[in-house]
Amino acid sequence: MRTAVIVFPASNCDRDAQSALAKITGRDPIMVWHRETELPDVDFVVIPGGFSYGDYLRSGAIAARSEIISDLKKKVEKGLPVAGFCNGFQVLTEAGILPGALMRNKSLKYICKPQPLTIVNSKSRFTTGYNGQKDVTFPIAHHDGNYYADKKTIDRLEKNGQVVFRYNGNPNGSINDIAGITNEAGNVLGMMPHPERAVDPLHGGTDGIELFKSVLGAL
Amino acid sequence: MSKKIKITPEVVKEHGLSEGEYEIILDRLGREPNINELGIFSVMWSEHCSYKSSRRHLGKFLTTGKRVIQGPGENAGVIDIGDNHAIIFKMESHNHPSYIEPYQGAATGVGGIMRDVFTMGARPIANMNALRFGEPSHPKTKSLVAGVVAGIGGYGNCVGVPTVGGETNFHAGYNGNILVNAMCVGLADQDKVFYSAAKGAGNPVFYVGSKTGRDGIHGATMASAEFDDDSEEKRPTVQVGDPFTEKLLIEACMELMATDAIIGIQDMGAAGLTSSSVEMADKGGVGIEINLDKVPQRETEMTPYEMMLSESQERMLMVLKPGKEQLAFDIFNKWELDVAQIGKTTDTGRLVLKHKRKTVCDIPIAPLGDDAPNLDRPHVPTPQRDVLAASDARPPTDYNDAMLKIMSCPDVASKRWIWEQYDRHVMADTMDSSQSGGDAAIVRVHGTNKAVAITTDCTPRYCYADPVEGGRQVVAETYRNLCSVGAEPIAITDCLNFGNPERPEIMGQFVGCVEGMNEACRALDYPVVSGNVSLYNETNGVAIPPTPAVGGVGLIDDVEKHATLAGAKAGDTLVLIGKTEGWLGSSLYGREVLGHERPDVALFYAPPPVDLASEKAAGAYVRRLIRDRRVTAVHDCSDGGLAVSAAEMAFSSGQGTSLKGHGDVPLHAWLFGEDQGRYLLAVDENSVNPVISTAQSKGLEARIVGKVGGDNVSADGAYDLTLSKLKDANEGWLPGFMAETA
Amino acid sequence: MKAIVHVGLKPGVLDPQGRTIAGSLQNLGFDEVKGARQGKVIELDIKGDDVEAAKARVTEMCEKLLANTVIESYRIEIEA
Amino acid sequence: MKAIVHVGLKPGVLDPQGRTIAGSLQNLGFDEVKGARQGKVIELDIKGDDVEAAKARVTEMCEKLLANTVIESYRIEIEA
Ligand SMILES: Nc1ncnc2c1ncn2[C@@H]1O[C@H](COP(=O)(O)OP(=O)(O)O)[C@@H](O)[C@H]1O
Ligand SMILES: [Mg+2]
Repeated sequence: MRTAVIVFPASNCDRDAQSALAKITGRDPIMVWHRETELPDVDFVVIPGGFSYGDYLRSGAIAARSEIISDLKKKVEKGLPVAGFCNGFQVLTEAGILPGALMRNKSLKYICKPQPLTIVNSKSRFTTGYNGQKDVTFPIAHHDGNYYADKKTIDRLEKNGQVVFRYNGNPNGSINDIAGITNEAGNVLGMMPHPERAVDPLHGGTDGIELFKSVLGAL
Repeated sequence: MSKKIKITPEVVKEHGLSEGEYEIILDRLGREPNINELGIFSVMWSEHCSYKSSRRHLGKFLTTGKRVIQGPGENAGVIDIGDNHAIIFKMESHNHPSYIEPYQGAATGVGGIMRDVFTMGARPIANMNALRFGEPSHPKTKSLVAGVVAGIGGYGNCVGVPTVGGETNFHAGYNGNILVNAMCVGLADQDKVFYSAAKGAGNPVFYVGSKTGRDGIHGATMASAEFDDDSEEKRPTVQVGDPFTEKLLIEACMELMATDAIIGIQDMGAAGLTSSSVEMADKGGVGIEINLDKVPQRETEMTPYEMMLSESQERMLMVLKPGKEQLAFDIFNKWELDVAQIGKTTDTGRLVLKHKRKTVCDIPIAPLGDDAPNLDRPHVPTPQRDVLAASDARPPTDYNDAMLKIMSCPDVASKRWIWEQYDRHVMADTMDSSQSGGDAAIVRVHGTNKAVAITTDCTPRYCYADPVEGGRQVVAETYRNLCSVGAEPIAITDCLNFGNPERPEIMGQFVGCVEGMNEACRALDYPVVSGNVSLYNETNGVAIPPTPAVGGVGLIDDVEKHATLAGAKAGDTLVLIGKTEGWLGSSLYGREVLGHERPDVALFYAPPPVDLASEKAAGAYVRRLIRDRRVTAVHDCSDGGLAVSAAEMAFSSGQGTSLKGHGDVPLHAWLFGEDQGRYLLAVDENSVNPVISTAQSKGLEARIVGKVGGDNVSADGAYDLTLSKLKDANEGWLPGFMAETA
Repeated sequence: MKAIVHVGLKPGVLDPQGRTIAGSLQNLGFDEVKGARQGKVIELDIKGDDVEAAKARVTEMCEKLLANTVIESYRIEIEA
Repeated sequence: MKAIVHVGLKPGVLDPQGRTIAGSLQNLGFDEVKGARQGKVIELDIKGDDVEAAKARVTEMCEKLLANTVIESYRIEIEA
């Protein structure tokens, strides 16, 4: 099982993603620097959290315009599974790979805490491993996690089962408590919570393990 | 600017130099200095850079030990944690800038301390912050809290280093002068530790990071001069932090450090290019020549004076091995950072600056350090306070009210509102942080089974009442907090915040605290490896309470074997290690319930004494119990005594606690007394007897003081409150305060 | 040349910053404040002196990077 | 009435956002960009119609909340 993590300047959860993938696949992921023009041939790509380009201008905006993302777009169309956590989700929306936008938290404050979530769609390729389990807790740690999309988009996401995770107790003002969504084809997941920080009982719990097993196992 | 300014007595005075100091400059130069040279002497001899009031006292500290690789004198202290790993750490203040501009002041404080750590080759793995604000009712307090916390989070979160713990106090003594002390802990390989000495002549001097602007010129002298109400009006340019550049700087430096290109490296902190170049040359025993035209500049028309004194952030100076220039250019260009070769080391022992083809400074380097003033300021000890007998302190009229009051008073109230704004988990190794309310944060050494424990502590009200005893207590409390999680305490860093040292009573506080701290360090074999002094923390002649904040670092060999407060299980027995006499002098109970510190009452009693020998024995025993898995939870007894400790254990574990068995000690003094050297343990029923008997065999007092379980937090004959009600009071205060409208 | 780009949230998009600003102003006693919106301004220094050409290029910059057209609209001013 | 408050960093104050935006535009091929600065605009809806009075009040709002005058300067426009 080969995986990769795309690293932008100040993508600082790259190590979190690297540790999680190494732990679950038994093999270090390939760390891909944003200046590369082509992704290596892998089975799964993670866009990590962090503050790419300092979150300057808008979170994820500058990273989304990098060349590696152009290549990612092409491979996404061909069905490559991709997940963006936190800043990775912001990058995916800014790149237009996922709909909507992530705005400043309603409280205007950065928030870091364990966040209870509900798995809304247990059939997505990122959640099958949960076997119908509905409640999980993942850490959240973000300033701009307030999910917004226009009504038409939201209706479409809901109807298609693209809303995969909802907050149980909305921490940031997201519409419909949306915490994570997939694209229409279902091969791209974006979510603000950090499942990669929930793969170690001594760190953030173990609720995230099944997410990785689901997407990797389905391959 | 350089030639035209005449050096009049006024100009000398404006630079904070005394007549005597100026005489020395004239003598060492054999001529009048020009303005650049005067500026350089002025910042190098400022309190901030020269430690002129404190140096002779700091020299007494225990600074060596079997695990010390580098003590004070470098950018940060270095300790050996085995397996070729080194932990590098330091704490520093950013008090004055944070009062003027809380967000940027705090942010740049975090940035600065991280640079001190990664400049030595360590990747920062954890940040801590020790904060002191004015009383909540002061009109500035709320916005200062909001700004400082946002600034610390804004910087640390963006750089991607977890902020894992800290402490926060509120007291009228900080109304006009808050304290923002930041600590950073980094991890390096022992054979890849970098120092600042610029050894050898003819080596290239490199400047990397951000461009130089006119930021914070005179910042170093500002940090060394007392505030008056005008300072807010003068509004010195505060620096803006750029955490994104800092992150790139860390990565780029790490990449260069992996090669063998670097001879010496130093961040540009206070007094920027001046102190970094002078210190590097001085330590290396060389001279240095800089062409200022090569310095990357953000502004046009910058003068040599401005460039040398600028405190623009996110900049480093390094001396490389000849032939490694291109390698450095390539790495820093890759990270899109400014990089320039600005000069070279020389064998002249002089600092020579060129600007537009002219020599604008040519001075010997040695006097900048050797002749820096080293004052023996007069100091008088703080008068002894009376001891308050437990029987002379009245019990509360209503125990439930007293307990609620203490648990929700600003110093004890939960700081969740603060630490939820900090990313505590990034980097995948935070094993315990503020989140559990624990005594020390625990951060794993990446890829291993080892961990470091980190804590910061200070009890300013003890230090105010008795600086020597307070100094002992500060060090002992960090020691205890490390032992509480199962870590072997190794070494400390400190940040000594005091008022104006020119006043003998303030200097007396300083000298007293240092003496007490040093005594504790020696008794506990717990050396000081780095630190920082911040003086002149006063406004309009009112000094802050003496606040020698201490950051302690310890080692956990096997991270599976650590303790937190959260592990307590229903049915566990509560065992108290250490002797309880019911010491209420300088206690929170005295302040919050009896109103001792109210201006109209103003009663100050002797703080609890610390018995350093039993401190050491108790710590060793608790560590052993944790290692042998004899205890399910541990918490030390500090502010608010046993009652607060048991309540906090209840909050963290979600289990009620009930206390019982005060014996001969008056009930209120047993509950709220702040006798030192004590640990509250939750022990499985089957282990109670051995835990107690072994303690006794070691000469330690150990008693059963209650039980874990149920929905209430209670003490027999005193208070009985539901866990949820008490927790609401504890959790509610800070968010309520921050939400109140002005 | 200078190009000034004003970027604001589209009508209908909730503006948490603006709302908080209005609330804080009201709390400070500025009761006349009925609402607030926050936007940003990006000022660009640009080589050349062809205003029309610059406008076209800056429009491209907005579409490509400076504005997120899912939630934001923009307006460009060129100062020759 | 509408008050438009422009808040920008004072000259000489480091603008990391502006610098990063400029760099990113250059990387995207907009070589004509020499520099960028980022500021913000706060648009206020205000009761009343006395322009002078409003100006005075909005100045007070800027000093008290909207601008951080240690590092930022502001400019007010009132649209009646
Ligand atoms: N400014 C802060 N930043 C992060 N954590 C904090 C801060 N202030 C308090 N805390 C956390 O709150 C908890 C309680 O703090 P404190 O009462 O000072 O602990 P102790 O007395 O055991 O050292 C600790 O876990 C501490 O790390
Ligand atoms: Mg403690």
